[in-house]
Amino acid sequence: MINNTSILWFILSLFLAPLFPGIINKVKAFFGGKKGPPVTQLYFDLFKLMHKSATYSRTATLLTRLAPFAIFFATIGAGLLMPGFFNPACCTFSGDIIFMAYLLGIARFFMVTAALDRGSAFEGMGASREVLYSALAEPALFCGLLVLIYETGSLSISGIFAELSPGHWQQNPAIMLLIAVSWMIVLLTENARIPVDDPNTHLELTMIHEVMILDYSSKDLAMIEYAAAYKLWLFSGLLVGLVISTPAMPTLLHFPVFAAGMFLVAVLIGMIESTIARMRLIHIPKFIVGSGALAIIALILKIAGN
Amino acid sequence: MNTAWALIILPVITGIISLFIDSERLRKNILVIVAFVHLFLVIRLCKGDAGELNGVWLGVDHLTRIFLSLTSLLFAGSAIYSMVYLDKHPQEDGSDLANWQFLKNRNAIYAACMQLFLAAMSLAILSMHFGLQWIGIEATTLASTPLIYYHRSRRSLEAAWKYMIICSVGIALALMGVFFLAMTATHHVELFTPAGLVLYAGYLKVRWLKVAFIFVLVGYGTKMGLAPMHTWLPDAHSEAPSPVSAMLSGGLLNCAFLGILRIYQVCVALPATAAFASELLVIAGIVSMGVSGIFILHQPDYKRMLAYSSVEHMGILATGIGLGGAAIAGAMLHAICHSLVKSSLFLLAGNILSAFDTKKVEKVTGLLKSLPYTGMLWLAGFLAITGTPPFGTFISEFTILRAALVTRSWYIAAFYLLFLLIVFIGMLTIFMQMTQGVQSEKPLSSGDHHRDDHDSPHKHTRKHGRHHAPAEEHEVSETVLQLITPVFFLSAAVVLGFYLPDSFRTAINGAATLLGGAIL
Amino acid sequence: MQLFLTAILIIIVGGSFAGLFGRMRNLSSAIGALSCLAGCAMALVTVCQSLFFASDTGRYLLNLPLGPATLCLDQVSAFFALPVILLGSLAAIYAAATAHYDEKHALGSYWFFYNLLIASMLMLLASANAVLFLMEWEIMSVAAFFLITHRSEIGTVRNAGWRFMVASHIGTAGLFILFGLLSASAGSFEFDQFLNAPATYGSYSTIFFLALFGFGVKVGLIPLHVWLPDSYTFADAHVSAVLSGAMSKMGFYGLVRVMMFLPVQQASWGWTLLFGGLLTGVFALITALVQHDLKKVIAYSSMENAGIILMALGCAVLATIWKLPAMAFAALAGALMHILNHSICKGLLFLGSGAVYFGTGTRKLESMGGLAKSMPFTALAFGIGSAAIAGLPPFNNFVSEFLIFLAGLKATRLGTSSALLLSATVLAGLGLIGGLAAACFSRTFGLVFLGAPREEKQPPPMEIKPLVRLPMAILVLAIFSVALLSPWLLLPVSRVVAEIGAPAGMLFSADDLLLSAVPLRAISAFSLALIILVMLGWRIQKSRFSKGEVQDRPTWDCGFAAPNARIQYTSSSFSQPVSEVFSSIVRPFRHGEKVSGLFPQHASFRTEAPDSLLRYLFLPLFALIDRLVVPLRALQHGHLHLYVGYLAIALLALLLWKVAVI
Amino acid sequence: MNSIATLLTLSCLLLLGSSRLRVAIRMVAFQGLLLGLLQLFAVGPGHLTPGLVILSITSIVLKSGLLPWLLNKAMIVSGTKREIEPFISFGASMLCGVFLLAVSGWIVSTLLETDPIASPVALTCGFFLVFSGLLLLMTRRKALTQTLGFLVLENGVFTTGLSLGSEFSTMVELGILLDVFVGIFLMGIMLFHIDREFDHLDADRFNELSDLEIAATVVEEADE
Repeated sequence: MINNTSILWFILSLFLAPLFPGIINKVKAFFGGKKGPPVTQLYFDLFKLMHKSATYSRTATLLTRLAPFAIFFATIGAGLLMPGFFNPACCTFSGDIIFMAYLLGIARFFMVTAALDRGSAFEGMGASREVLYSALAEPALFCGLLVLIYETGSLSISGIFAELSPGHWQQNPAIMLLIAVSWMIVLLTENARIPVDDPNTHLELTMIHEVMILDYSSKDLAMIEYAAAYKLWLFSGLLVGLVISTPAMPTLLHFPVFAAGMFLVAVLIGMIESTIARMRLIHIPKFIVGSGALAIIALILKIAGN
Repeated sequence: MNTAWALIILPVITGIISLFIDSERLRKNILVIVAFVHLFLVIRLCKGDAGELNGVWLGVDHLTRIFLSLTSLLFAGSAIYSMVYLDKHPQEDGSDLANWQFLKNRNAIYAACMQLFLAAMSLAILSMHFGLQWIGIEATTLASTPLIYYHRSRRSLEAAWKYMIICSVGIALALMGVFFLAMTATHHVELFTPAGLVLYAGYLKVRWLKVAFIFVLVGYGTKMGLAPMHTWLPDAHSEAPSPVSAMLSGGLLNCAFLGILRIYQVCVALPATAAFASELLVIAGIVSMGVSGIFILHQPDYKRMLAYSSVEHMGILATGIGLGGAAIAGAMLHAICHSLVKSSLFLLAGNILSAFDTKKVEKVTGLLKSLPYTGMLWLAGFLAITGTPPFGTFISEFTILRAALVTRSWYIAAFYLLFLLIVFIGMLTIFMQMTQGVQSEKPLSSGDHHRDDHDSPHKHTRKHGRHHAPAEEHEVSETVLQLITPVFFLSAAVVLGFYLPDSFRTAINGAATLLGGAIL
Repeated sequence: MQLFLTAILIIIVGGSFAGLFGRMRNLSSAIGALSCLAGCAMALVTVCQSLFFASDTGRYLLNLPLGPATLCLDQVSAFFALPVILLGSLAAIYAAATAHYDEKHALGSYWFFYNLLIASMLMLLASANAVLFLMEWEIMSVAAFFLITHRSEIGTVRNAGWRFMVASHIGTAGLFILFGLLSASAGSFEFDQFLNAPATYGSYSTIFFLALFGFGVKVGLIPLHVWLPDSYTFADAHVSAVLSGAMSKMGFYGLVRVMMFLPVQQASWGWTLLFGGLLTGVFALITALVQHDLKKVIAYSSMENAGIILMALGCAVLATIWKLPAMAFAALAGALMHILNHSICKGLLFLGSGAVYFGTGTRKLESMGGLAKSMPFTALAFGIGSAAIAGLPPFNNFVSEFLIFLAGLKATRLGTSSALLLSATVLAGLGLIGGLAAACFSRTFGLVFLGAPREEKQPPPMEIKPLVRLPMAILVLAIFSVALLSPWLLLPVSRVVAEIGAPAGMLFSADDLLLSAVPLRAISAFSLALIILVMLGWRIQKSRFSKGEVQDRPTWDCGFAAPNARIQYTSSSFSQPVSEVFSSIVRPFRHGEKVSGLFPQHASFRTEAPDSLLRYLFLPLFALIDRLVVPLRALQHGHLHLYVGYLAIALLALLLWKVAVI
Repeated sequence: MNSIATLLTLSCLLLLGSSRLRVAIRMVAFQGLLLGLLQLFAVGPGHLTPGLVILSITSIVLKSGLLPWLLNKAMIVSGTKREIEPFISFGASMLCGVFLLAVSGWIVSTLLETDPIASPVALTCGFFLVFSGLLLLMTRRKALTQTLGFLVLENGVFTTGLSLGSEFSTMVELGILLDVFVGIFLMGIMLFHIDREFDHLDADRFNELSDLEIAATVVEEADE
């Protein structure tokens, strides 16, 4: 059903999303001993890009023009299903996280086909890696979700986060921790962060996510950049909802606590990116399947538990 | 009863007469006329009064109705076909055999022996007296041996010789069986016929009946082509001219099968021998299906493949009868369908042979393009012989399988299906290779006589009337006469698949009750 | 029911007339196509009557040799008739429209067998008698065999036809035993007698596993799938559309029908279906990802979707055992919807691949690319089809996959460990299958239509005629209509589900229906919003903001001196990561020379991955049988006296065995 | 009855041992003669019906007259005088003959436990003749000797028939006799053809028709 109070939070999340990469870069710069770009750098970029005119490759077809819109609106649609600021999501129904995952899937499908559309070697490379890694990552996400459903008994993500309480963490800390770690790895894979993919490398042969949007310009690039930032926001929202489970919190505290949680996640990602070097490509599938294994271990513990 | 005797004597007389007629055309016409007269008489006989006209010697009951009408129909079909076949192999003019060989002209022998063959088969089917039936079946062997040796080639001679020796030995053993059977009939029995013996079943000596059944099974089993005794069948059927092998497969095997059924009729009357006989029949059936499966896989010669498929189908019949219950009615239906389909397949093989002049499967490809009608019928025949639905064989094979399942004989059902599958795969490979693919070029049809590819030149060089005319490439067209019979038989098989006319149903059910089975 | 039978009659008669006029190509195509369309339309009337207005369509008696056979069209067969009618008619239009492309082959036999195939499928659905069912089943296989081997002068086509016929015959052997046992214990051949048949001849499990084996061959269950990729690849495009869209669904129809006969279900069935389906799906997708033939990829994907449907059926069986009506409803509705959705998408994809074949003359992914510019409509249709088949949201497959997910989620209600295992398999399995399917079809669509053409084609590919586009357009329409109207489609489907569940004692209350309907309403709303927004945004951007756009620059190539089409990612390179990860399953062949010398002249690299199960299981098995049979052939050695010896031995053996016993 | 049966068994043993065809044919003629007489004695001197007399005369005329003449003619035309090294040596076949006699004795004794018949000796002789006929057919090379073997087999069957006392009406007996005669007559004609075709009478060299050479062609996997 639709709960209209969350629409305000949803709009707020739309505005706050670009802030997230800014914080990560700021943390990385701090670790690197540099001043680094201002936190609101992405806003400036988006504003700049919106006013530029686009150039397209000769081999590009209609799909290249259509893809950014699909990516943008699909990701926003996924946001509608995501509970933010400890409020239920705009639209909740049983199995909505599956719909969210598949909405991100359609976004990825358009990203990959657009990459192949322009007929460049690098983009095909990025596309083939992207599809494989995301295919391997999905089972982990779902297994973690399954354990939570089993814990809380509700079938929709908002219900789960509402039911989650510190009690669950005390009862079986191991399971919750395993899920958190596996979801963290899924986050890093899906949003092309360091161990899997380096967002600000300039070596096309090594990129995965960035190379697919190599040929975009102006408004298309803006939309895709924003969608990427929003996707990062979604996954970190998932993580925050899982870790900070506070049913009895007064509504006043919702915003500050959630914002603090998101900040902490951003810092965590920044720290990971500055401390770990990027993994070799052949090890990445093992790394992702490893995260799946963590989730399955949590599942087995749960089965053995009851 | 006189129509029955007429059925037998008429072909004998016309056979002997046509031996001495010289004009080719007249002889062929006689052959066809006799065939249709015989068919008309048979239909009149079968339509006759419902009661069994069981005289001492000849009698008509449901079994005879089925097999006699079948044989007569097949003979009519192959008579029509042989009109065309004989044109393709004109008369040998004067051969330099030793003066012993007063019969010079092989087409004359062909026509005569075909009619004698028909007479012998009618005798074998109509006769109720076991001794008379033995004479009939022995006469069929004698009449069919010269037919197999029609082509006068080394291979056909070898085939005829083997056929002669093995079948005669088999039938001699069957005669011993008949004597033992006579031994079982104590003084009470006055009529030495199946009905007579069944009447006094209580008084029969069980032990001698079992021994008699063993000898008859081995004896007539040889003629019928059951497994260990089937060795003559592939050679005889592949070397004989096509109409003859059609008659052999369609008609002769059924007569031998009838021989076994007659004594099975007696065995079923006594519970002790019933189990004994059906167990033996089932074993023989399954073994022959297995043996035929082995030889059909990768068989290079398509006529031999058809012969082995006859062995397999005789195996199916034997299994059907052995299983009892509804399977017996299924076996009867299967006998009808098998004869129709197998004879049309052999006639089609004759068409292919006369067009491509080789029996090798890999030399004949793209049949659908070179001989479209024969190709289509050839495929339809394949579907029929492997028991795919639109044809009647599917109904009978399914009934037999169901009976095996009902009697909880799992192994038999398993082997039955396994061997059916192996034969299907073997035949599928062969038929696909022949009908599909690129059209293989037809050799220049020399047309003088059937030359098999590895047939060594005769010792005496044959004096040819004319030296080879400059080989002009004339397209061998498919004449209508060649195709009428297969088309008619195959369509009959399709009709049987969908609708069973009442006369057929009563005949099949009557035969099943005779043999102690349930109706369809 | 009379209307349905006259429809079938029209199709058959039309087919045979088309067969007669084989020489005149256009005439025979016209007769064949029109009769097929007319028949399908009339059949559709009856189907709609039974499906949407739930009116009983009566019974009809057919007099067969083994007793009268009843024909009746209940809800389940009506539902399964939908794909047959839809694809049958559209493929007929497609075939008639593309008849002129290939002059070599006479169309007479083609149309006869095509109409026979459609008619036998419709008859199969209507038959409520074991013998008639078996007859129609084999006629369907035979007709399909002749359609597959239509171009029989090519060696691989014959090979595919041979493998198809052997596999379907083995399957039918299983069905022979199945219906033999059922009719033995029920005493008659009628389906309604089978319902309450005692398990006297073989327990329910044997009957179930026989059905799974017999119908699994046609459906493409993992070890029995060997014939499927080749047959769909080497048949004509519209034929493989009908085969994969309609014929394989007959396998599911049979399986569902037999499961309706069995009053009590066992857990082992559910688990076999579930894990069999999962294995089939994953194996199919991994092999599909490394294939280089367009139609083979699509063929493997029909196997994958069969796997998903089997998983759904497995969930349904387990749900009935665990007495969870909500889960059973979601699973069965998901399975039925997936059957319908899959036939729509698969039909579209195969017709698209046919159009590509007519355009470029080849099926090799290595030599395609950049077709979107020359064939825009096909590109659009194929794009929508591939996105739909991958199960992505705005399209129809996602709806049914979501229902199956829902069934998996609802299993957690039970709380037992096996329930958790089930939902884990469903979630993880379907998740993996969804991901791999998206990968496989983005790759296929990208390689064929996008980028620059990898090989120059003479003559350059042109778009197909408008008449050929009609079936594809209708299918695209069907995709969107099912996707957006899914909550309302759930009503007829729920009636069918109720009918399936009835014998097993599953009663579905209104709120079970609601439990599935609510998410579907949300999903269709979201899909509609997504489509409208994307269209709107693109329209606005195109009209108002695109004044400075430039379209003449080459793609960013990192300053490479002479970029050409060959530097694009080919199918081998795209599938290299996957074949790396799953190399143990796929075992690809690697052909390619090493790069050598200071200034390497020429190097090439190609991977090839024929079906590993076929290569390592069936071919060695068949070779073994041949080797076993050869020594036995010495029996027929030609020596006469040994033949007489056989006779003597047989006689003595029987005498000694039996005489001693007497 | 018994004396004729023993004479028959002796002649058959001799036949098994003899290597020269001329002797063999004469032995078979002698057996035909004995068989005709046996028909007369089987019924006992009392009730000799005219039909029975005609039957025995015709069988004597055919079996010891016409057929041996035909076989002699065939032997002369084909020029084969002696049976050269059959598959088992003559001494060994004699031994086999004796063994077969023992086996038929055992079979007859087991069969006759419940219901005795007139002359068990004749029955054993019948079985023995059948088995030795089969032995001849299996072990000899020459087609001519195989025909002789078949003849011995026929005689064996007739003796069992007579010993069991199961006689049908004369018309049927005549029919059986006629069939057997025509059968052997046909074999004789075919002997001439074989001689003309193959210019030898070795039956074991007849093995052109066989299925040995079918190569196990594995269904090859050809991908285009």
